[in-house]
Amino acid sequence: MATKKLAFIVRSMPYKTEASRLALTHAIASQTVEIYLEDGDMVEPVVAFMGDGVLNCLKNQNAMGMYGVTSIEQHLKNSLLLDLKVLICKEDVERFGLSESSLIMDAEDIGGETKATIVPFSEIQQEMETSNHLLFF
Amino acid sequence: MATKKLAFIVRSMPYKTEASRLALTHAIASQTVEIYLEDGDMVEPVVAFMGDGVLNCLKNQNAMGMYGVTSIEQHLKNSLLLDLKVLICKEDVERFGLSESSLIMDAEDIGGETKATIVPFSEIQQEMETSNHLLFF
Amino acid sequence: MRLGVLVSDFRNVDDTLSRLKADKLGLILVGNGVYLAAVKESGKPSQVLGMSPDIYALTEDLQTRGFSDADVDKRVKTITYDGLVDLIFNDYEKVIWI
Amino acid sequence: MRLGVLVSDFRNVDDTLSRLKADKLGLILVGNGVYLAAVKESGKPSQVLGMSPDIYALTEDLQTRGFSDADVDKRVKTITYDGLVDLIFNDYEKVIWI
Amino acid sequence: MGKLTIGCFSSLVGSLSLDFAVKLANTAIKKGHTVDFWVSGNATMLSKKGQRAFKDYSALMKIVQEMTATGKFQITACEACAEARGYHKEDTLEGFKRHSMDWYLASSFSADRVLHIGGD
Amino acid sequence: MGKLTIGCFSSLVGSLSLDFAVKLANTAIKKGHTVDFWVSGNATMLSKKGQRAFKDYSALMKIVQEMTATGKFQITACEACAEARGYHKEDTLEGFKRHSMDWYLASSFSADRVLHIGGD
Repeated sequence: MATKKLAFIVRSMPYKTEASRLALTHAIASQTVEIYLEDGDMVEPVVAFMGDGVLNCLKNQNAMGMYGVTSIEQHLKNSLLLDLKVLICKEDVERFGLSESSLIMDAEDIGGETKATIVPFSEIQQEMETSNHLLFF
Repeated sequence: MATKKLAFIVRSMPYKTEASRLALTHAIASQTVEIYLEDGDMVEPVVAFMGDGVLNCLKNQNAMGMYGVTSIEQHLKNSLLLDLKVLICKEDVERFGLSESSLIMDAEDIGGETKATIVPFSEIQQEMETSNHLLFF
Repeated sequence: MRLGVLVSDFRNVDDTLSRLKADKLGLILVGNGVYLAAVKESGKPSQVLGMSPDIYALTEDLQTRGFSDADVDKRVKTITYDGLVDLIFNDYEKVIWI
Repeated sequence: MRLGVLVSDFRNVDDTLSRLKADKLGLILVGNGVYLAAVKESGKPSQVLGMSPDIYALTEDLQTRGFSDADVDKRVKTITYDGLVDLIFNDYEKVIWI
Repeated sequence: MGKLTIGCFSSLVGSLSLDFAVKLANTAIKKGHTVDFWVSGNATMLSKKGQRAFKDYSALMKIVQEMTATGKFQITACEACAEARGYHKEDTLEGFKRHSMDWYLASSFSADRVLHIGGD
Repeated sequence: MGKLTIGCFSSLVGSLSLDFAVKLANTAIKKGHTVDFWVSGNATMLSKKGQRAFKDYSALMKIVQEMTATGKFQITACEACAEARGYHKEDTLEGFKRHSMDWYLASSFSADRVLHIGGD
């Protein structure tokens, strides 16, 4: 019986590479990983956006309407719907002059209860320290 | 009977994307393009390295020995062997503290007679102005 | 030379842009280049926006990334793909993508 | 935490590196990251080289790009793939790639 | 009406640059222009038969085939780039030609505008 | 001796990151470690059968098959990423498994070290 924590740290911008999308889809895969594990073993993901990566969290993305591709917004809401812990770096939010109201903080519209939180980088650093493995995207 | 000049401007670093390699292989393809053109029509390529792209021109690259892949050096020498005009931006060479002796300036070892030249950016700009089309890599 | 530059990235474009000279220089922000039009860093808009009087941003790429016209710097004109095709054929002799 | 960071790029790595804290921080320059060890800009070596006392560069990636040990900043130790595997298993608990 | 030659070197998924190039081509054709489209490097992924249209990924095959049907559009993949990636003649989507790189240069020769989209 | 899980997301050609990952895996195996190797995104290009080994391109198939023969190496491609690109089961190189993304997380669960190589 063990839990291993994996930190998915996103520093890439959206829509330039597949990186931020794959960070979220891989983090969500923690929901089905038990088919490979022994009873009671778990993988606990935490997702954190830092640097230019916080631009993934902007609201009102319409990649589906414009290009027929699921938006990063949709993936982020799916992550919150599945109760993943999502952190957004406060220093970078401030650097870009963004406010909570311009960011994807919840998935209420699809029935989600978990919220994203804007935290100082020091909290992201703490998550990194308590994680077993770190995956930078 | 017409000649169209194409400028292949390389601002990408080597070995991060395929861009600089493809710049050179596409420029070299000017040697065989006449099969598609009418008699007397020609494509005249000019290759110029600027910005971080000048790092493509460093001597002694051993991509073949280390990874089994043709080096950018080899492609550049092939270009000179086929008498392509190759320019390297002087301001960037100076910025990186490089000297002519550290750069691939000729293809003498494979029988080439044409040499690369280090020129101020203003000459690269002039080539761009006299080219029919510009391809940035 | 009338040169249209499609700027497709948010980082690492300033150095190239600052060197290019043209009788008429158009900067057309596409892909992640649209962040240059809509995002400030430490309160400052991108210096790219001061590099030409003719700056455009692609509406479709703005909307993909969550921006509306209201988010765009006043110096930037928004255009659609339709307008972009006209710019390429009518306003510029040569076009590049960086 | 003992953190080994594989630095694979020449640009856009400083911001992330300057924030990471670790009891032991190792910077391992690989891929185009090796340019940080061997190239100066305007006479100055990369500030990344001042970010940790433990900086390594991969010999195979230096040679691929035209550099020998003599080109490498004195603060950087060169290692081969063999040495890299040992670093990963013996010197650091967690490794990341940026 | 003019001729636009687009060269695209970006991979199928991720950057949206290939999506951009296809959408630009389609708009130009609808406005009466003709378009030559060259895919090289990782963009040869576009020429691979049998792509599954998941919502998370770009699905450009249909629009490419519609453009081909107009007679104002040609699309050609770099043969060596495709072969290196294991895409052989029989793996190629209908409507795509395969040639060596000189095809792109020849198309540029007679083009009014060339848009070369580099990148990974 | 430990277990190293490598995840690689870089495309087959160009960045040499996938070459790096394969060379690192091979070195680790030769030193007695075991390696799990996950290819996702554009790195699923590595799993495509029939790649032609030109000198201008990375040719990693042979070394992958040598590693598989040691019994200390497993390599798995992301199934959805591969399908989106038109790489079906019958297109897959021998030795490769195909699974959904949870395989990578399960492998990380029991790994001593995880090296996640992002990038295009």
